[in-house]
Amino acid sequence: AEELEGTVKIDGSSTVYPVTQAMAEEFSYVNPRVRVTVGVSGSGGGFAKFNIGETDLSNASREIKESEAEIAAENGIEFTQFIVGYDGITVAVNPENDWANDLTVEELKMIWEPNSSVETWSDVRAEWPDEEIDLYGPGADSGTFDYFTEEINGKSGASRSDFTASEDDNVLVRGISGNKYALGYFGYAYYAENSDSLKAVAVNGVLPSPETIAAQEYTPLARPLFVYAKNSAVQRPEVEAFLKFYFENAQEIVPQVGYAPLPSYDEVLAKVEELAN
Amino acid sequence: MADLKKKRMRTDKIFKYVFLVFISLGLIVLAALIYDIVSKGTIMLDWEFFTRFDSRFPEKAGIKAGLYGTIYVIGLMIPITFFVGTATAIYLEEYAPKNKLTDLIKLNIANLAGIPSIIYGMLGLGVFVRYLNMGRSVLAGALTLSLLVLPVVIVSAQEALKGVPDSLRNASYALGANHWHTVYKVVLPSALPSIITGLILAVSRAIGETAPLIMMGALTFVMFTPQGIMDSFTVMPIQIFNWTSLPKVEYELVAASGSLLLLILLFILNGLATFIRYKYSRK
Amino acid sequence: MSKQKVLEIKDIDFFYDDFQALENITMDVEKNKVTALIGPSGCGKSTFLRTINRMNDLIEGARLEGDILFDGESIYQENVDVVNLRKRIGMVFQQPNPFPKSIFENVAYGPKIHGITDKAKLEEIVVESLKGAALYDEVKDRLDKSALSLSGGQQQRLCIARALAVKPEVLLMDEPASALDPVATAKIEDLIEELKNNYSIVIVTHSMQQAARVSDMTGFFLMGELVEYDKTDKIFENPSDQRTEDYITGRFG
Amino acid sequence: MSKQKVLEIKDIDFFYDDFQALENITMDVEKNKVTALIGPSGCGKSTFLRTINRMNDLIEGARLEGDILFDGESIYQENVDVVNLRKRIGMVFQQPNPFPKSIFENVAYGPKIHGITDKAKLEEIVVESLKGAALYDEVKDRLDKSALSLSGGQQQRLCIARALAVKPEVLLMDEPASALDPVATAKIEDLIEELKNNYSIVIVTHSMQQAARVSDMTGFFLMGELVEYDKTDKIFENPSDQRTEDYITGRFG
Amino acid sequence: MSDLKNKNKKSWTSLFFDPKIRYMNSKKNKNGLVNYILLLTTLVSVITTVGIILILFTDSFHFFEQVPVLDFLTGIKWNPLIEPDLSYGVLPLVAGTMMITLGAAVIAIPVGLGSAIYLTEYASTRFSKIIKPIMEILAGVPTVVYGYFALTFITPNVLKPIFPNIQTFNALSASIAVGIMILPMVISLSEDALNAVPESIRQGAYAMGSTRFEVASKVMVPSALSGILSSFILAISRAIGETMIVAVAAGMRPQLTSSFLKPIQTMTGFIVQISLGDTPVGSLQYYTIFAVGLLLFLMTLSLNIISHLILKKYREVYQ
Ligand SMILES: Nc1ncnc2c1ncn2[C@@H]1O[C@H](COP(=O)(O)OP(=O)(O)OP(=O)(O)O)[C@@H](O)[C@H]1O
Ligand SMILES: Nc1ncnc2c1ncn2[C@@H]1O[C@H](COP(=O)(O)OP(=O)(O)OP(=O)(O)O)[C@@H](O)[C@H]1O
Ligand SMILES: [Mg+2]
Ligand SMILES: [Mg+2]
Ligand SMILES: O=P([O-])([O-])[O-]
Repeated sequence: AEELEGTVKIDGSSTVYPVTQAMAEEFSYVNPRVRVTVGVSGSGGGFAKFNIGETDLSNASREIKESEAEIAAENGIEFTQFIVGYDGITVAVNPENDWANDLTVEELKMIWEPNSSVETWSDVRAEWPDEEIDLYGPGADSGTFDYFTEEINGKSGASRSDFTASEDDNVLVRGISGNKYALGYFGYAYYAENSDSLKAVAVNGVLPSPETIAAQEYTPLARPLFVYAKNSAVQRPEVEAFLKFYFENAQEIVPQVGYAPLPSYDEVLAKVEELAN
Repeated sequence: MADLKKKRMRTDKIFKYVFLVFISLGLIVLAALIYDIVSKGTIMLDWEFFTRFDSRFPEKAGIKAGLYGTIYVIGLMIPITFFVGTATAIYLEEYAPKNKLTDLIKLNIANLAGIPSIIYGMLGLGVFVRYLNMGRSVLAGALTLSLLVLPVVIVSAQEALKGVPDSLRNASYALGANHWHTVYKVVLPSALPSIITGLILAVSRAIGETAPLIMMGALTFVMFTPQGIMDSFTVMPIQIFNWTSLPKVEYELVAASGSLLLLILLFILNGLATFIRYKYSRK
Repeated sequence: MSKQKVLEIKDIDFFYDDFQALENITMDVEKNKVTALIGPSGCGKSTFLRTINRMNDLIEGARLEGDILFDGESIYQENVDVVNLRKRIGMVFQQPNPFPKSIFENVAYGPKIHGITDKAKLEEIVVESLKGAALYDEVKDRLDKSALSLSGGQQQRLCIARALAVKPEVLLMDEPASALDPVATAKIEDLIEELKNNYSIVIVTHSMQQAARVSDMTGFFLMGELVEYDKTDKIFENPSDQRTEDYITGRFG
Repeated sequence: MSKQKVLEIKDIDFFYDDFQALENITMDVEKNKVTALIGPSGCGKSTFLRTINRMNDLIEGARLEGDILFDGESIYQENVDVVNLRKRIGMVFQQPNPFPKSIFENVAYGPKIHGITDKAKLEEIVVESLKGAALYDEVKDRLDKSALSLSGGQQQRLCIARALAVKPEVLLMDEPASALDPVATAKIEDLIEELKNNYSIVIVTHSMQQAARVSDMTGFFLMGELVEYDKTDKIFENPSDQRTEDYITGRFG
Repeated sequence: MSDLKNKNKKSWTSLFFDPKIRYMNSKKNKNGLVNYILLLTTLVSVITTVGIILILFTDSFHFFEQVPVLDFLTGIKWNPLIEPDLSYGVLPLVAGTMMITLGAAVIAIPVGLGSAIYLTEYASTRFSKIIKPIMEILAGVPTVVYGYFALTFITPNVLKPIFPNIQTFNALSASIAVGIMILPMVISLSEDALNAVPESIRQGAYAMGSTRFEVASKVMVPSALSGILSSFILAISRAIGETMIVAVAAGMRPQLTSSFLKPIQTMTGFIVQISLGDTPVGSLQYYTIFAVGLLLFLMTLSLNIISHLILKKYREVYQ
């Protein structure tokens, strides 16, 4: 058979990146002549490129915003949303932190809301240490940030601003593992890989784990992860092949990365098939 | 009087040791840096590291894409900077009149050498990627890096040309050579070793440049080597930077292997520059 | 037999910006003779020499008044081809200044830029010029070696060979032996003796002894003026000017 | 009247790595006399001069055998204080080398590093030294101007003044006038004549005339050897060595 | 009659080409084309400058349409991204840049100059010849590597024992790493400057009975001052512009603090943070990086120009 050729350009979320990267890697073993590039620029950054036609697929850890969809429409770009799996945004503290084992959504809101008055741990609960709380979170371009602020603070993108913000989740991991009084949040995969140097905090009494995430128990911070596809691109055989490959293997690879897969990807695959024709 | 003498001698001694400590400090840091990189970098390093693409498994991750990307970008950058840098230096040293305009151009080049590299990244993004529509290609990356190192190359080429004794120029003119002949056949060959040394040092800086390429958007996972200058690419420092931001801790070791490789490349280039310098500095 | 004039210097003044380095110089240079120029440091010998092949053109702010005729034609006309002039009037400098190329390439440089590309022809010229400069036997086995590997005296003879290779009519030499040891100096002086059969030579020297040894005519310069110009014997044995006499006998300099 | 020896050079050999630049030199330098050293280029005159104030110490791979006594004491002992030695044996170089500082600071440099801080005292020394170097009148109104603004001859006298300011006993001069024009040279020579009342002077010169004019004693060097050393008159009128005669009469050099 | 006399006749080419060249060219073979090719390549660097200025000014123009220049320059809170209370006071970033630069300079300048003096005045030439290329390796080490070295080595192994309450990301380790990075440049350029002082001046100083330290401090350094100062200035502008080290090690928290033990953010750190995220083209946030870039550009440019003017005064011309 004729070997498949072409280019698939992907960019976007750092949360979804590990999954897509794994797919790209596996795919390239099967189809060495198809050139798959995966960039990381956060969900927002990804959409920015996607909406002007620079990329074929866009990773996202939140749904596309209306304002973003409008830009896509202006540029004549039609797209389809696919769910890849589920993540649970994990609130983490330093392992030496022996007081904060669980937090309520209200407490999280108290900590993270705009103009929050929480400066020390004792501002959260009086019995906790009177030590300055050192906060870490994803940057404003990140879907994780958007989702977290939406669910916790009630408005996407609204947050206190005096925390260390980074698109690079390892910066957050490093920061939290280096300071006893730190607290931060990021995708579950980063916690799973660094569980030695981090301690996950239960939210409303539930600890994040693939099981609690898949079972929809870890609320409200469990969230779907997406890949957005440009419809016209899916018509290209290499993009179609890549997407098919993606969802045929998602069941296996998504958990490897540390996320929860969908129970079945048949529907998703059918949608790809439909778009391609 | 004798006291004073003693004091002078003592000051002399003290400063000798102070300076010695200073220079040792630099060397110790270098040693620590190399130790750090080598001890971490050799753990996962094997031959396949060079021949494999990146992977989601740290033990399978390789630097092939970055290595090729770096070679492509630098390979394209070298002729550009060599040509433009040398030609500019020749113009400034051998052709330009001594007037305000020339002074201004020289001042401008000196200033460019002090402009932060990230600003060149913004220039590359604005001009090459967006305006000239080259996309995030090898060509755009090479051009951006060329502009970045050009001032350094020009200045060192200027120094090299200044170092060519006038007696050689006079000898050529006295034989009835015209200006260009003199420059091309006499001045340039004499200055070439120094020009190349300067170029190599500039290249070794460009190899490690990360910020302007990130600015341009070259931060990408690729599973292929560039096939042409319009292809997308990644470079070694970006791969290193990327690895350090991945969830698995073992990637820190992979990153160290990458750093080690970069360091070795640097050693080779600097060795080459030193070799050329000493080989041709003997008169 | 009437003497042939190859150069006629006609009342030249020379200025570096405002500084007048030469004043009122008038002299004729005879064909196939060696003309020596002597005088204390800074008196303008080198400046004068460089006016003859217009090397002074290279100096900013330099200015000449008067005229120089070469073979009866002015060399300071608008339409004079300086490149060609320098081809016809060769020059050898104080410090040997071989190009950092091979011995062969050094000598072949001139012919090449003047359009000779034929390999055999080039080779012939190189060999001939090296022989002319009495260097051939010493270097014939290593023509492709760097010229910088030669000794000072050999380098200087190489520079002479290089100048000969473009077949000049006049050879200007600015203290060609001052950087050399006595043995090398003697060789250069012998060479000059030979060369004068085919070339007209003007030589600047700081050594009166050298002038006395090699030249037919001698000019004595002092502070930009040509004090006296005459047969060498006359200058050294019976100068007409008191200043010449003072200089010759070592009262200054 | 018995002559006082200020320096006794005892059978020295000098090497640059493997190259022997001086061989078997023995000579005495007399107090308050001018001793001239002549010889062709590269014969070792400068090398010899620098052994006297141990400037050769600065050259890597340089090595001396033999000994030099200054005021009866060896200067090549382990415990000799080189800094102090150089204070007592001043040096003036071929090329004027003023520091890029003001005229005043140039002359005051030596006294300052040797511990004089009193302003009035410093000023006194500077004026005195400039007068000693016959420069004072020319620069007295611009002592705070950069020394680089002076002419070559003035710069050289400034260097002499700088050397005088530390009150040396011996003054070494390495071709101090070779970069100067005749007028400036004459000034320096007059100055040497004056200085010898208070200093012992050793001067290297490439000009035999100059040696004849200024010196009491002359040494002739050839390829690292001291061929002849005698009263200047004797050397120039009736040398005992054939090589000296050849050199003096210009048979080479 | 002599055209040497008319040598300085004005023509437009004399603006770009030394009139001497005309005299060096034969009637037959002028190689005039070469002249223009060389001139054209020289334009590249001119165009680069123009390009930088154009890009920075046009895109920051959109920013300053919405944010008053004065607020930008004098505001003390930098929060351009996170709602609701966006604020665009650049001072925290400027302060962060200053801290890093100051810290780096405090390390690199004395150590660099001292090392250069050691190499020229104390060490054997062989030692210097070995050291110089080694220093050049230090200069070429990718800054990402320095960044991780600061983060994973300097902070935990060197600084933590001394300052137990130092934070993981802090200004100190980053400024040390930047200092180390610019050190070779200071050493190498200062050494060049010291070597450019004529040997005769150095010998003159020794002949006066100076100790080595006196030669170095009283004669060599003052004589080489302009070169030494320019090495400092180039190193400082490199420190101001350094990006990856601060992005990796200094933290990403724009705050006005005087403590080197806390995280900060620099101007370059901010720019690279945003470009890692790749904020949508056209948004105010996107233009923010150009405003910061413009300020950064103007800062380094004025540093260079001012120093150029000062250095002109110090420059000594030796014969
Ligand atoms: N390029 C120049 N610009 C200005 N003045 C110059 C230049 N070249 C030489 N001079 C001056 O012109 C005068 C004559 O110099 P010239 O080199 O012709 O002397 P010279 O007789 O060759 O001396 P020497 O024997 O030292 O070589 C000197 O006073 C010198 O300082
Ligand atoms: N630093 C050095 N290293 C090696 N050889 C040297 C060094 N300095 C001088 N020489 C050699 O030693 C010999 C004597 O040199 P020196 O400078 O003493 O000669 P000189 O008589 O002063 O000559 P000139 O009249 O040209 O100044 C020469 O052959 C020279 O090449
Ligand atoms: Mg001359
Ligand atoms: Mg000498
Ligand atoms: O990178 P994000 O998944 O947080 O958008």
